[in-house]
Parts: sequence; structure tokens; C-alpha cells
Amino acid sequence: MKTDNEPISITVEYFAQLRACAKKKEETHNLEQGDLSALYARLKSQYHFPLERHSVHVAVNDEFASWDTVLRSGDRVVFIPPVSGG
Amino acid sequence: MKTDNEPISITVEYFAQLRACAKKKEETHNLEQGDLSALYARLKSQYHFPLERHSVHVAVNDEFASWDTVLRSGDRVVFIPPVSGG
Amino acid sequence: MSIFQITRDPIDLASLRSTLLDSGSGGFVSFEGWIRNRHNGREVLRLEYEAYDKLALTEGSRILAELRNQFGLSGIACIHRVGLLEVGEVAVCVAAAAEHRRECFEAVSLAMSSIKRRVPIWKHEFYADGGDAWVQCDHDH
Amino acid sequence: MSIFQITRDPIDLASLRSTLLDSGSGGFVSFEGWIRNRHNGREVLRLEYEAYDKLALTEGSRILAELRNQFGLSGIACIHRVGLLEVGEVAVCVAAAAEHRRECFEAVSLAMSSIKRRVPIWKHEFYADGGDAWVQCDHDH
Repeated sequence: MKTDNEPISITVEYFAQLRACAKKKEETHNLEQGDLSALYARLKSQYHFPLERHSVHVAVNDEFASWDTVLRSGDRVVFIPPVSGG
Repeated sequence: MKTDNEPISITVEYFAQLRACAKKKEETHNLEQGDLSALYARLKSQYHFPLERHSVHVAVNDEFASWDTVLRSGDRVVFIPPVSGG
Repeated sequence: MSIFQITRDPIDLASLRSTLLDSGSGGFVSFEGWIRNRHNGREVLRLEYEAYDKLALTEGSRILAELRNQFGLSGIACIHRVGLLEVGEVAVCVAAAAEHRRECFEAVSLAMSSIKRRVPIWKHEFYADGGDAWVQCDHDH
Repeated sequence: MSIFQITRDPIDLASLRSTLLDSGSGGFVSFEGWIRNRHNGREVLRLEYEAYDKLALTEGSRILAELRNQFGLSGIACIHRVGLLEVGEVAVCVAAAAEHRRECFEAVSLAMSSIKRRVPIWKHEFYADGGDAWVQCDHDH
């Protein structure tokens, strides 16, 4: 059984302007356990995302999730910038 | 020049349930001068129209008219039962 | 552009739509009135619509022109069919295009209310039980 | 019946409509979103729509199923196009059928508002002046 400090591996997929900033469609991250807001803060800093967290939604494994969701190894995360369909 | 008592000739055209009651599409009437409400009262009595005047509209020469419009010779009158298009 | 038409033939929906195409418009709303198989609990076999053509065209055109101005539509059009119609056929189509969608929804919805209230067209329903009736729409479906 | 679809091909409007045909329905409303030649005063050359397909389908289907129940529709369907679109092309179509027309207007209008707010689809606009932008629709057109 994993301990709380064991690193996990997750996949992040990017869309729209976040993909343009990250310059990639998806990538795998190995990181300490933490929640979605910590992950977004890290990536925002790394890729200079122009969007504050409050204007972004997030999905884990293809369902909307709350920012305090704790990540588990194997999770697939998508940050959702303001949508503009229709 | 006509006097006020000279008889006039008008055409009446029937639609929907009024045509069904009158059993005709149109007819010519020679009558004393009078307004549209007098004409409707006369035809309602003659053909047993089931519609009171307040639920009927009327047009003269292809435009809506008010019931106190006085008829002139040559006028073409259409009584308009409750409409149900659409 | 606003056009009100009456036809005895099946309504050409594609042609109605194409008259409204406009590269400055981002929204298009179309309403179709279909002949239902039931009315007030009775099974409907077919309907006959009849119009006082001349005044119907005048009044219908007036309604559409008013709405076009009121909502700044790029266009609005209506075709109403008359004569014998079977269940499932299209009795009327109203469509509008505008910069944004809200005006289209409002205008088409109001057009239908006004047409049903003001345009001299009548519906004669024939039922499976052998009866028939001149429909009186006092309320607004 | 409620169906939400995403396609890379031109939207087949006639086929969308035919999935909703229903002899118990008297009203049918269809909305189309067209690519406009201008946005915020800039001349638009073309757009690229991109979708997070899996969640877009889940969320879109959820929206339509909710509206179908809420308004007792006989059916509601939506097709959203993604990929490169030119001015004048149809980006999205939502259509609904019901016994009476009011439910159709309400449902299609609400469907569009919810889709624009909740479904993960993004619009990338390319302008005649050489610029481009990811559109952010915070307000509701």
C-alpha cells in the first residue's frame, strides 16, 4: 500500500489557449501527492498560463472535478479554459 | 349625388364556419344604408350564425374595419370568425 | 427582408431558409407547425386550412415587417400552407436571422403568436370518429 | 429522444430534423449558429472549433436530457461542428419537437445558453488583419 508521500504519475491534456501556451497536446507528470489546485499553480507558473484559476474548470478522468480533489496515480487531468462553443 | 336613403349594393364574402352556415361563398346584397354591425345582425339572423359579434372581426375592401363603419355602394365585406392559423 | 407567403403546395423549407442566408448574421431560428394526430383528445385524420388570402397577406406582411424593425433582424420569412393537409405535414414555417440568437427566438415566437391571433386563416379538423370542427384558438398554445 | 453529437463534417440539417419527426408533436424549433463575417468589429476570415470530445459529449447529452424531461419534449437533438469553418457555415444546430410550440422555443433557447456555458468547446478566430484570438464568451449573446 502506498504512503501519502509516494510520488504519483498523472497525464495532463491541454486544450485551446492552454495548449498554445504549453506548446503540447499532453504530457505525463511525476509529482508528490496533492490536489488539482496545486497542480494548476505549478503548471501556470511553468507555462505562464494567462488564466487565473477562478476562470478555469477542471476535469479528472473525463468528469468535472473540484479543485480540492486529491490526485491519484493514473489520473488523466484536463484544465478547461473559458468555453466558447455555439 | 346619392341621398342618405338611397339603397346600396354590396358584396359579402364568407369564410370558415360562416360560409358553412350561409352555404355560399359570396353574395350581393341590396340594402338601406347602414353600418357593419347592422349588416352583421341581419345576416346572423338570416343564416343563424352561431357567433356573437364580439367574437367576429370585419374587413371592408380587404382592410380591417370598425363595426360602426357606414357601408358604401360597391363595398366588399368579409366577416372574420375567430382565426386559427399556425 | 421580410416575406409572408401563402401556398397550396408542400412548404419548401430549404428554399425558405436560403432566402435568409446572410454573412452578417450569427443566429437563425426556424419554427415549423406540424399537423398532430390528436387534438383535444380526438384522433385527427386530416385538416383543411382556408385563408382570406388578400388580407392574410397584408396582415402577415405587416406582422413580419414590424418584428424585423423591432428586433433589427437581417430577415424574417413565413410560409403558411392552405388546403388539405395530412397528419405529419408542415402547416406553417416562420424563420428569422439576426446578428445574435436572442432576437431570432423572440421574433419567431412573437411572429407565431401574432399570426395565430391576427391573420385570417382558419383550420377545419376532421376526426377519426367521423366528426369535424372549425378550431377556435382563443388560448395561445 | 435526446442526442448530442460532435462532427468534423458539415452538419446534415435535414437528417437532424428527420430524427425528430413525430406525429404527436405540433411544434418544431430549430436554431442554427452561423459563422459571422465580423466579431467585435474585426473582419473574420475563418474559425477553428476544438472540443474536449468525451466530456463535451457527456455534458451536452446531460443538458439535452435535462431539458427533454423539464419540458416534456418528444425529442431534442444537437450537432456541434469542430475543425476549420468558413464564414457562412453552420457551427451548431439544436432542434426540438413537442406537443406545443412554447416548450420548443424555451428548450432550444436554454439548450444554447447551457451549451455555450457548460460544454468544453472552444472557438479560435482568425481575422483579416492577420491576428487571431481564442474567444471568451463570458456574456450571453
